Amino acid sequence: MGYNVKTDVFEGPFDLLLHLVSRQKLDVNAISISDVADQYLEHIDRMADLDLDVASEFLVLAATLLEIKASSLLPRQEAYIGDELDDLSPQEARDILVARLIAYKQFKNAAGELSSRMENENHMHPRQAGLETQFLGLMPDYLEGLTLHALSVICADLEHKREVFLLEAEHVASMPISLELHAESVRRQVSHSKQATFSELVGKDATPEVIVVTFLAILELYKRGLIDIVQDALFGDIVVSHLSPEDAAARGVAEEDIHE
Amino acid sequence: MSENTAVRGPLEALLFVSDEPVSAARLARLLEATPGEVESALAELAQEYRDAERGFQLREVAGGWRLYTHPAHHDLIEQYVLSWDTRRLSQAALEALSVVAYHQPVTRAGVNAVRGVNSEGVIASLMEKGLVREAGRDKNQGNAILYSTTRTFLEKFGLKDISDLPPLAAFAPDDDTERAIRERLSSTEMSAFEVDDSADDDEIAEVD
Amino acid sequence: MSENTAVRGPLEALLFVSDEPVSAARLARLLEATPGEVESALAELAQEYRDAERGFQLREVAGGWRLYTHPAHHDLIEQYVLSWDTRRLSQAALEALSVVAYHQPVTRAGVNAVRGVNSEGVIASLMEKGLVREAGRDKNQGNAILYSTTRTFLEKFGLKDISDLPPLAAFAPDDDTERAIRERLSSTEMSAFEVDDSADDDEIAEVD
Repeated sequence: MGYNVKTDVFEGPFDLLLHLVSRQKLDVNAISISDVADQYLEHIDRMADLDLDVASEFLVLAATLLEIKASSLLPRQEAYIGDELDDLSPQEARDILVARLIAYKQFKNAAGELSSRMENENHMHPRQAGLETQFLGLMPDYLEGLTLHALSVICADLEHKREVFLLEAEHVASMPISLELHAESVRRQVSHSKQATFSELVGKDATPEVIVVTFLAILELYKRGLIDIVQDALFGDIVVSHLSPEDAAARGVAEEDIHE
Repeated sequence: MSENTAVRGPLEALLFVSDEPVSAARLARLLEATPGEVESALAELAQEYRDAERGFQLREVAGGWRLYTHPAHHDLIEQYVLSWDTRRLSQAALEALSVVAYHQPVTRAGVNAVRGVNSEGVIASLMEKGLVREAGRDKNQGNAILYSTTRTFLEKFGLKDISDLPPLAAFAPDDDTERAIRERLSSTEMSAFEVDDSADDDEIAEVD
Repeated sequence: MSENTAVRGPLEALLFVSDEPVSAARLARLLEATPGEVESALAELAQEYRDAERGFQLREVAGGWRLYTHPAHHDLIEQYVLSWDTRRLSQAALEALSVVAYHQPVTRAGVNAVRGVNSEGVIASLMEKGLVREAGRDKNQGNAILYSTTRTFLEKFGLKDISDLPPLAAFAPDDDTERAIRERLSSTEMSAFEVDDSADDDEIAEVD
């Protein structure tokens, strides 16, 4: 793919470091690490408007570089190296950094290969013309068990170029699509409005199927710790409310059950 | 082989991705050849497939040329189609149906654009099931056919009319998407979906 | 022509109506032939299309066989079909995807470690695109979610299966690049010889 990125956009600290490291020729007697560390800091400086999360990832590496630089200027001194390279001598930190940078470069190369593969693949168009009229009648009844809300979820996802991707996910494979989709539709409605009653969720004139599938969806979401339910009176309307992950944790739902 | 060899490959490729009959004139324009050359290459190709007893054939039907499976394999294909994964099929059909429902009237290109894949076969099957119907032509898009949902669709889902569909924004996967969908649905520049309303009214009677 | 001729027609007809790769085993069941016979007929068919310079080709992709147009006609087809699937992956997405592809199943932390950057958003977007999926939990790492590539991934990248990925070793940085990395990060006393420019060009082309 023949485009060049003009601005200094780097995919991460390794990407930037790799760029700096391979950009310049080595001069005889150059103090490499020192130069690289300085240039790295300069770049971070220019990335002033980066958000904090991203910047912090670059800063961890900057700290490491500075330690290595310092130790190269002041030999024999045991220096403290922050974060994940904690408790390592500058020499060890350097070795690890070199190894990680080489590994990163390897995957960057692999990514390049994947990219050109995808490009090649885009030049071949698979047969997908669809069935001839004579075979159309063989198509199954795909409306079976489908609710209107499920249809809305499908369209909303397509709008956002999300592929509704349920078939290959092993953990939902045993579940009929309509329930999974319906659970998702209830989750979204509740997360949108923060709270909804059962009767609001099923709507007017709901068929028994819709009532049952909505009820099952609510139980499922409750089990997954995504909603909370309250029913004040016997046969009263069930109030379903949105539960943030923090709320869920506070309620004691085990971390691994969330989003499963 | 004949002087048609040079056109043959490109011609086959075009027919291969076509899901409707294509006229020789249109093929000729695409290939920058004369309709005569294309006609003769098409006839030769059809003959070639027959001679080699291929599993498919090239036929001239109303309006143009299209590749079809050979009728000899009808039963086999029927058996094959019945063995298809219903859920995968349903997924494709439901996607197309949901796009038609929310964006109607919409051209096939519009449905393709939202789904990211060719939707011809799926739309045909939705029509076959009486859920989707043709609803006029889009003059701004080379008279492409517009599709809408039918009364059967409304009945199946207990809707009074299309405005009764739940607002899409309430089903957005996250807040950003919700905003995006709102903007897109309220925007007037949805060229792919834009049409005059006249198609809407005269239709219901026609189909059901 | 060979003893495969009898299977050839039906095989072509089945491939012709398929809109996903079909395994030889499945084709064999439908044709009441052995998978071996079908495999050999498929390979022969693919060769036949190549030899005759057909506009389409038969390829083995994602665990099955599927008909595709020949890449030589890409521009023509793009001009003909509304090109709807032009979504390209970002550099970040490609990096994360290659880590998942080569290390699968792998946790998010595993991807982060290679890239040196938080990959949560990128992985989420790869999942939305259907290229990556959850594939269980790593009990040794606090039940962290494990990620794998999907069948869609194989299809989009034209791979038969995961073992069809080029070996990772082939992508090890060349000696010059590796030397440059070592030396630039070393302290003063390190070697004093010059690194030639080739490593340079390698990088600059990609990054700048």
